[in-house]
Amino acid sequence: TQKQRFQGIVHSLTDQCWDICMEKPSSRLDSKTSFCITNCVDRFIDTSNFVVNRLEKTQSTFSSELDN
Amino acid sequence: TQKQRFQGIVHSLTDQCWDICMEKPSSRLDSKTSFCITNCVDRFIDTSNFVVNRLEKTQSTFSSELDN
Amino acid sequence: TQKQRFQGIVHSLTDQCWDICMEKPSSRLDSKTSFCITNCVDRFIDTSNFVVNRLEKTQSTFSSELDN
Amino acid sequence: AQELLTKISEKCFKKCIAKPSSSLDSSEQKCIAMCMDRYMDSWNLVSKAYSSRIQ
Amino acid sequence: AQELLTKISEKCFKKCIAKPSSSLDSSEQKCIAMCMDRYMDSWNLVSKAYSSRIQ
Amino acid sequence: AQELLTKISEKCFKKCIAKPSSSLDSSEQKCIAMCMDRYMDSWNLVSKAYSSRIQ
Repeated sequence: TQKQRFQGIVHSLTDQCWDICMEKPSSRLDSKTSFCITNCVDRFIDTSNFVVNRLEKTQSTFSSELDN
Repeated sequence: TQKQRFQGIVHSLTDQCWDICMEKPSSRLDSKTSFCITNCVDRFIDTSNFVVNRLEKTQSTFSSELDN
Repeated sequence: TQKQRFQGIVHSLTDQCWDICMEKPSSRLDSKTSFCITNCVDRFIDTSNFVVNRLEKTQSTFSSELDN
Repeated sequence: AQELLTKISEKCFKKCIAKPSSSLDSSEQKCIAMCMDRYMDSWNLVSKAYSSRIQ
Repeated sequence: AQELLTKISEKCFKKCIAKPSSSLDSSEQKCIAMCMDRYMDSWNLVSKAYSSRIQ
Repeated sequence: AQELLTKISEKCFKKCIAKPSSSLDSSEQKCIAMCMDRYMDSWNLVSKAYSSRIQ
Protein backbone atom coordinates (compact mmCIF):
# COMPACT_ATOMS: atom_id res chain seq x y z
CA THR A 1 0.00 0.00 0.00
CA GLN A 2 0.83 3.71 -0.23
CA LYS A 3 1.22 3.99 3.56
CA GLN A 4 3.56 0.99 3.78
CA ARG A 5 5.71 2.40 0.96
CA PHE A 6 5.86 5.76 2.76
CA GLN A 7 6.83 4.13 6.07
CA GLY A 8 9.41 1.93 4.32
CA ILE A 9 11.15 5.02 2.93
CA VAL A 10 10.95 6.79 6.31
CA HIS A 11 12.55 3.74 7.98
CA SER A 12 15.37 3.68 5.44
CA LEU A 13 16.00 7.46 5.66
CA THR A 14 15.91 7.43 9.49
CA ASP A 15 18.41 4.54 9.49
CA GLN A 16 20.87 6.36 7.20
CA CYS A 17 20.48 9.86 8.66
CA TRP A 18 20.77 8.55 12.23
CA ASP A 19 24.20 7.09 11.42
CA ILE A 20 25.30 10.35 9.77
CA CYS A 21 23.85 12.85 12.29
CA MET A 22 23.54 11.26 15.75
CA GLU A 23 26.57 11.24 17.97
CA LYS A 24 25.88 10.38 21.64
CA PRO A 25 22.11 10.33 22.39
CA SER A 26 21.25 13.02 24.97
CA SER A 27 18.19 14.08 26.93
CA ARG A 28 16.70 15.99 23.99
CA LEU A 29 17.16 16.28 20.23
CA ASP A 30 19.47 19.31 20.02
CA SER A 31 19.14 21.84 17.20
CA LYS A 32 22.40 20.81 15.51
CA THR A 33 21.21 17.20 15.19
CA SER A 34 17.69 18.25 14.06
CA PHE A 35 19.19 20.51 11.42
CA CYS A 36 21.49 17.71 10.25
CA ILE A 37 18.60 15.22 9.98
CA THR A 38 16.37 17.61 8.02
CA ASN A 39 19.23 18.45 5.65
CA CYS A 40 20.09 14.77 5.34
CA VAL A 41 16.55 13.92 4.19
CA ASP A 42 16.47 16.86 1.77
CA ARG A 43 19.90 16.16 0.27
CA PHE A 44 19.12 12.45 -0.02
CA ILE A 45 15.97 13.25 -2.01
CA ASP A 46 17.97 15.75 -4.10
CA THR A 47 20.52 13.00 -4.78
CA SER A 48 17.83 10.49 -5.81
CA ASN A 49 16.16 13.05 -8.08
CA PHE A 50 19.50 14.02 -9.61
CA VAL A 51 20.30 10.35 -10.29
CA VAL A 52 16.89 9.62 -11.83
CA ASN A 53 16.90 12.78 -14.00
CA ARG A 54 20.43 12.17 -15.20
CA LEU A 55 19.59 8.56 -15.98
CA GLU A 56 16.60 9.56 -18.10
CA LYS A 57 18.89 11.69 -20.28
CA THR A 58 21.19 8.73 -20.88
CA GLN A 59 18.44 6.13 -20.95
CA SER A 60 19.45 4.47 -24.21
CA THR A 61 23.06 3.90 -23.12
CA PHE A 62 21.86 2.54 -19.81
CA SER A 63 19.32 0.15 -21.33
CA SER A 64 21.91 -1.33 -23.63
CA GLU A 65 24.30 -1.76 -20.71
CA LEU A 66 21.69 -3.57 -18.63
CA ASP A 67 20.84 -5.80 -21.61
CA ASN A 68 24.43 -7.05 -21.97
CA THR B 1 6.91 -21.11 10.71
CA GLN B 2 8.16 -21.10 14.32
CA LYS B 3 11.45 -22.78 13.30
CA GLN B 4 12.12 -20.30 10.47
CA ARG B 5 11.45 -17.38 12.83
CA PHE B 6 13.84 -18.87 15.38
CA GLN B 7 16.56 -19.41 12.76
CA GLY B 8 16.02 -15.90 11.36
CA ILE B 9 16.70 -14.40 14.80
CA VAL B 10 19.73 -16.67 15.31
CA HIS B 11 21.11 -15.53 11.93
CA SER B 12 20.64 -11.86 12.83
CA LEU B 13 22.16 -12.25 16.33
CA THR B 14 25.14 -14.27 15.00
CA ASP B 15 25.74 -11.58 12.37
CA GLN B 16 25.77 -8.75 14.93
CA CYS B 17 27.63 -10.56 17.72
CA TRP B 18 30.28 -11.85 15.28
CA ASP B 19 31.13 -8.25 14.30
CA ILE B 20 31.30 -7.20 17.96
CA CYS B 21 33.16 -10.21 19.41
CA MET B 22 35.29 -11.89 16.74
CA GLU B 23 38.73 -10.49 16.08
CA LYS B 24 41.02 -12.74 14.00
CA PRO B 25 39.53 -16.25 13.57
CA SER B 26 41.83 -18.85 15.20
CA SER B 27 41.98 -22.64 15.43
CA ARG B 28 39.34 -22.80 18.17
CA LEU B 29 36.69 -20.57 19.74
CA ASP B 30 38.58 -19.17 22.75
CA SER B 31 36.83 -18.55 26.06
CA LYS B 32 37.02 -14.74 25.77
CA THR B 33 35.16 -14.82 22.44
CA SER B 34 32.60 -17.40 23.69
CA PHE B 35 31.94 -15.29 26.77
CA CYS B 36 31.54 -12.17 24.61
CA ILE B 37 29.07 -13.93 22.24
CA THR B 38 26.92 -15.30 25.08
CA ASN B 39 26.84 -11.88 26.79
CA CYS B 40 26.10 -10.23 23.46
CA VAL B 41 23.01 -12.42 22.93
CA ASP B 42 21.83 -11.88 26.51
CA ARG B 43 22.35 -8.11 26.47
CA PHE B 44 20.71 -7.81 23.04
CA ILE B 45 17.61 -9.60 24.36
CA ASP B 46 17.72 -7.39 27.49
CA THR B 47 17.85 -4.35 25.22
CA SER B 48 14.89 -5.53 23.11
CA ASN B 49 12.86 -6.33 26.24
CA PHE B 50 13.74 -2.96 27.78
CA VAL B 51 12.67 -1.16 24.58
CA VAL B 52 9.38 -3.08 24.33
CA ASN B 53 8.51 -2.63 28.03
CA ARG B 54 9.35 1.05 27.99
CA LEU B 55 7.30 1.50 24.83
CA GLU B 56 4.25 -0.12 26.40
CA LYS B 57 4.35 2.44 29.23
CA THR B 58 4.36 5.31 26.72
CA GLN B 59 2.09 3.58 24.20
CA SER B 60 -0.37 6.46 23.78
CA THR B 61 2.36 9.00 22.98
CA PHE B 62 3.94 6.59 20.55
CA SER B 63 0.71 5.77 18.73
CA SER B 64 -0.08 9.40 18.18
CA GLU B 65 3.43 9.96 16.86
CA LEU B 66 3.14 7.11 14.37
CA ASP B 67 -0.28 8.40 13.26
CA ASN B 68 1.05 11.83 12.32
CA THR C 1 13.61 -16.40 -12.61
CA GLN C 2 17.15 -17.22 -13.78
CA LYS C 3 17.70 -13.59 -14.90
CA GLN C 4 16.49 -12.12 -11.58
CA ARG C 5 18.77 -14.48 -9.64
CA PHE C 6 21.71 -13.47 -11.84
CA GLN C 7 20.97 -9.73 -11.37
CA GLY C 8 20.50 -10.23 -7.61
CA ILE C 9 24.00 -11.71 -7.33
CA VAL C 10 25.46 -8.97 -9.54
CA HIS C 11 23.84 -6.32 -7.28
CA SER C 12 25.26 -7.94 -4.17
CA LEU C 13 28.78 -8.36 -5.66
CA THR C 14 28.81 -4.78 -7.00
CA ASP C 15 27.77 -3.51 -3.56
CA GLN C 16 30.57 -5.37 -1.75
CA CYS C 17 33.33 -4.84 -4.34
CA TRP C 18 32.49 -1.13 -4.65
CA ASP C 19 33.14 -0.67 -0.91
CA ILE C 20 36.43 -2.60 -1.14
CA CYS C 21 37.77 -1.15 -4.40
CA MET C 22 36.39 2.34 -5.02
CA GLU C 23 38.10 5.26 -3.38
CA LYS C 24 37.11 8.70 -4.74
CA PRO C 25 35.03 8.40 -7.94
CA SER C 26 36.89 10.03 -10.87
CA SER C 27 36.13 10.82 -14.51
CA ARG C 28 36.84 7.26 -15.66
CA LEU C 29 37.22 3.79 -14.16
CA ASP C 30 41.01 3.57 -13.79
CA SER C 31 42.86 0.30 -14.40
CA LYS C 32 43.74 -0.21 -10.71
CA THR C 33 40.06 -0.05 -9.71
CA SER C 34 38.96 -2.28 -12.64
CA PHE C 35 41.60 -4.83 -11.71
CA CYS C 36 40.49 -4.73 -8.06
CA ILE C 37 36.82 -5.22 -8.99
CA THR C 38 37.52 -8.17 -11.31
CA ASN C 39 39.73 -9.81 -8.66
CA CYS C 40 37.12 -9.10 -6.00
CA VAL C 41 34.43 -10.95 -7.99
CA ASP C 42 36.77 -13.87 -8.71
CA ARG C 43 38.02 -14.21 -5.14
CA PHE C 44 34.48 -13.90 -3.77
CA ILE C 45 33.37 -16.79 -6.00
CA ASP C 46 36.49 -18.75 -4.97
CA THR C 47 35.56 -18.12 -1.32
CA SER C 48 31.96 -19.29 -1.84
CA ASN C 49 33.11 -22.41 -3.70
CA PHE C 50 35.70 -23.15 -1.03
CA VAL C 51 33.05 -22.80 1.70
CA VAL C 52 30.54 -25.02 -0.12
CA ASN C 53 33.12 -27.71 -0.97
CA ARG C 54 34.53 -27.78 2.53
CA LEU C 55 31.03 -27.97 3.95
CA GLU C 56 30.16 -30.98 1.79
CA LYS C 57 33.13 -32.87 3.26
CA THR C 58 31.94 -32.18 6.80
CA GLN C 59 28.24 -32.44 5.97
CA SER C 60 27.34 -34.90 8.73
CA THR C 61 28.89 -32.78 11.49
CA PHE C 62 27.18 -29.71 10.13
CA SER C 63 23.74 -31.32 9.86
CA SER C 64 23.87 -32.48 13.43
CA GLU C 65 24.92 -29.00 14.54
CA LEU C 66 22.01 -27.38 12.71
CA ASP C 67 19.61 -29.96 14.18
CA ASN C 68 20.53 -29.09 17.78
CA ALA D 1 5.64 -1.02 14.52
CA GLN D 2 7.68 -4.27 14.60
CA GLU D 3 10.23 -2.90 12.12
CA LEU D 4 10.73 0.25 14.22
CA LEU D 5 11.26 -1.84 17.39
CA THR D 6 13.86 -4.00 15.64
CA LYS D 7 15.68 -0.93 14.32
CA ILE D 8 15.66 0.78 17.72
CA SER D 9 17.03 -2.34 19.43
CA GLU D 10 19.82 -2.70 16.87
CA LYS D 11 20.80 0.98 16.75
CA CYS D 12 20.65 1.52 20.53
CA PHE D 13 22.46 -1.73 21.31
CA LYS D 14 25.25 -0.49 19.00
CA LYS D 15 25.28 3.05 20.46
CA CYS D 16 25.01 2.13 24.14
CA ILE D 17 26.74 -1.23 24.63
CA ALA D 18 30.34 -1.12 23.48
CA LYS D 19 31.42 -4.41 25.04
CA PRO D 20 28.55 -6.66 26.24
CA SER D 21 29.14 -7.59 29.90
CA SER D 22 27.29 -9.91 32.28
CA SER D 23 24.38 -7.52 32.90
CA LEU D 24 22.75 -4.35 31.60
CA ASP D 25 24.00 -1.73 34.07
CA SER D 26 22.09 1.44 34.96
CA SER D 27 24.18 3.74 32.75
CA GLU D 28 23.52 1.45 29.77
CA GLN D 29 19.79 1.45 30.58
CA LYS D 30 19.78 5.24 30.81
CA CYS D 31 21.58 5.43 27.46
CA ILE D 32 19.08 3.02 25.83
CA ALA D 33 16.13 5.04 27.15
CA MET D 34 17.51 8.30 25.70
CA CYS D 35 18.59 6.60 22.49
CA MET D 36 15.10 5.19 22.02
CA ASP D 37 13.45 8.58 22.53
CA ARG D 38 15.91 10.26 20.14
CA TYR D 39 15.35 7.54 17.52
CA MET D 40 11.62 8.14 17.69
CA ASP D 41 12.18 11.91 17.50
CA SER D 42 14.34 11.33 14.43
CA TRP D 43 11.74 9.07 12.86
CA ASN D 44 9.09 11.77 13.33
CA LEU D 45 11.40 14.49 11.99
CA VAL D 46 12.28 12.41 8.92
CA SER D 47 8.62 11.62 8.38
CA LYS D 48 7.73 15.33 8.47
CA ALA D 49 10.66 16.36 6.21
CA TYR D 50 9.88 13.63 3.69
CA SER D 51 6.13 14.43 3.70
CA SER D 52 6.77 18.09 2.96
CA ARG D 53 9.00 17.14 0.00
CA ILE D 54 6.53 14.80 -1.67
CA GLN D 55 3.53 17.11 -1.35
CA ALA E 1 16.24 -1.01 -12.53
CA GLN E 2 14.67 0.27 -9.28
CA GLU E 3 17.15 -1.66 -7.13
CA LEU E 4 20.12 -0.21 -9.05
CA LEU E 5 18.75 3.35 -8.63
CA THR E 6 18.32 2.86 -4.89
CA LYS E 7 21.86 1.45 -4.54
CA ILE E 8 23.37 4.30 -6.61
CA SER E 9 21.56 6.92 -4.52
CA GLU E 10 22.73 5.34 -1.25
CA LYS E 11 26.34 4.71 -2.32
CA CYS E 12 26.81 8.12 -3.98
CA PHE E 13 25.12 10.01 -1.15
CA LYS E 14 27.63 8.33 1.21
CA LYS E 15 30.64 8.98 -1.08
CA CYS E 16 29.83 12.57 -2.07
CA ILE E 17 27.99 14.17 0.86
CA ALA E 18 30.04 14.01 4.03
CA LYS E 19 27.93 16.44 6.04
CA PRO E 20 24.52 17.30 4.51
CA SER E 21 24.19 21.10 4.20
CA SER E 22 21.30 23.32 3.12
CA SER E 23 21.72 22.63 -0.61
CA LEU E 24 23.41 20.31 -3.07
CA ASP E 25 26.34 22.42 -4.26
CA SER E 26 27.96 22.09 -7.70
CA SER E 27 30.96 20.10 -6.47
CA GLU E 28 28.61 17.60 -4.80
CA GLN E 29 26.58 17.35 -8.03
CA LYS E 30 29.74 16.76 -10.04
CA CYS E 31 30.79 14.04 -7.59
CA ILE E 32 27.36 12.35 -7.78
CA ALA E 33 27.46 12.38 -11.60
CA MET E 34 30.89 10.72 -11.66
CA CYS E 35 29.98 8.33 -8.85
CA MET E 36 26.86 7.25 -10.74
CA ASP E 37 28.82 6.58 -13.94
CA ARG E 38 31.49 4.63 -12.06
CA TYR E 39 28.84 2.60 -10.21
CA MET E 40 27.30 1.63 -13.55
CA ASP E 41 30.75 0.81 -14.96
CA SER E 42 31.35 -1.37 -11.90
CA TRP E 43 27.99 -3.09 -12.29
CA ASN E 44 28.81 -3.92 -15.90
CA LEU E 45 32.31 -5.13 -15.02
CA VAL E 46 30.98 -7.34 -12.21
CA SER E 47 28.28 -8.66 -14.54
CA LYS E 48 30.91 -9.61 -17.15
CA ALA E 49 33.30 -11.16 -14.58
CA TYR E 50 30.52 -13.16 -12.95
CA SER E 51 29.14 -14.32 -16.35
CA SER E 52 32.52 -15.60 -17.44
CA ARG E 53 32.87 -17.60 -14.18
CA ILE E 54 29.51 -19.34 -14.41
CA GLN E 55 29.81 -20.35 -18.07
CA ALA F 1 21.26 -23.61 4.99
CA GLN F 2 21.58 -21.25 1.99
CA GLU F 3 21.38 -18.15 4.21
CA LEU F 4 24.16 -19.46 6.48
CA LEU F 5 26.39 -20.18 3.46
CA THR F 6 25.87 -16.68 2.10
CA LYS F 7 26.64 -15.12 5.50
CA ILE F 8 29.78 -17.24 5.95
CA SER F 9 31.05 -16.31 2.47
CA GLU F 10 30.45 -12.59 3.11
CA LYS F 11 31.88 -12.50 6.65
CA CYS F 12 34.94 -14.65 5.86
CA PHE F 13 35.68 -12.84 2.60
CA LYS F 14 35.72 -9.61 4.65
CA LYS F 15 37.83 -11.07 7.49
CA CYS F 16 40.37 -12.96 5.36
CA ILE F 17 40.81 -11.06 2.10
CA ALA F 18 41.89 -7.50 2.73
CA LYS F 19 42.83 -6.67 -0.87
CA PRO F 20 41.63 -9.21 -3.50
CA SER F 21 44.63 -10.40 -5.57
CA SER F 22 44.87 -12.66 -8.64
CA SER F 23 44.41 -15.90 -6.69
CA LEU F 24 43.31 -17.26 -3.31
CA ASP F 25 46.63 -18.03 -1.65
CA SER F 26 47.16 -20.75 0.96
CA SER F 27 47.16 -18.39 3.96
CA GLU F 28 43.83 -16.93 2.78
CA GLN F 29 42.42 -20.44 2.38
CA LYS F 30 43.60 -21.38 5.87
CA CYS F 31 41.96 -18.22 7.25
CA ILE F 32 38.67 -18.97 5.43
CA ALA F 33 38.62 -22.53 6.79
CA MET F 34 39.11 -21.34 10.39
CA CYS F 35 36.69 -18.44 9.92
CA MET F 36 34.03 -20.82 8.62
CA ASP F 37 34.44 -23.18 11.59
CA ARG F 38 34.32 -20.28 14.07
CA TYR F 39 31.23 -18.83 12.36
CA MET F 40 29.47 -22.17 12.75
CA ASP F 41 30.63 -22.40 16.39
CA SER F 42 29.23 -18.92 16.95
CA TRP F 43 25.95 -19.81 15.27
CA ASN F 44 25.59 -22.82 17.56
CA LEU F 45 26.51 -20.81 20.65
CA VAL F 46 24.01 -18.07 19.77
CA SER F 47 21.36 -20.69 19.08
CA LYS F 48 21.93 -22.25 22.52
CA ALA F 49 22.02 -18.89 24.35
CA TYR F 50 18.87 -17.67 22.61
CA SER F 51 17.04 -20.98 23.23
CA SER F 52 17.78 -20.85 26.94
CA ARG F 53 16.41 -17.27 27.13
CA ILE F 54 13.10 -18.00 25.41
CA GLN F 55 12.31 -21.15 27.40
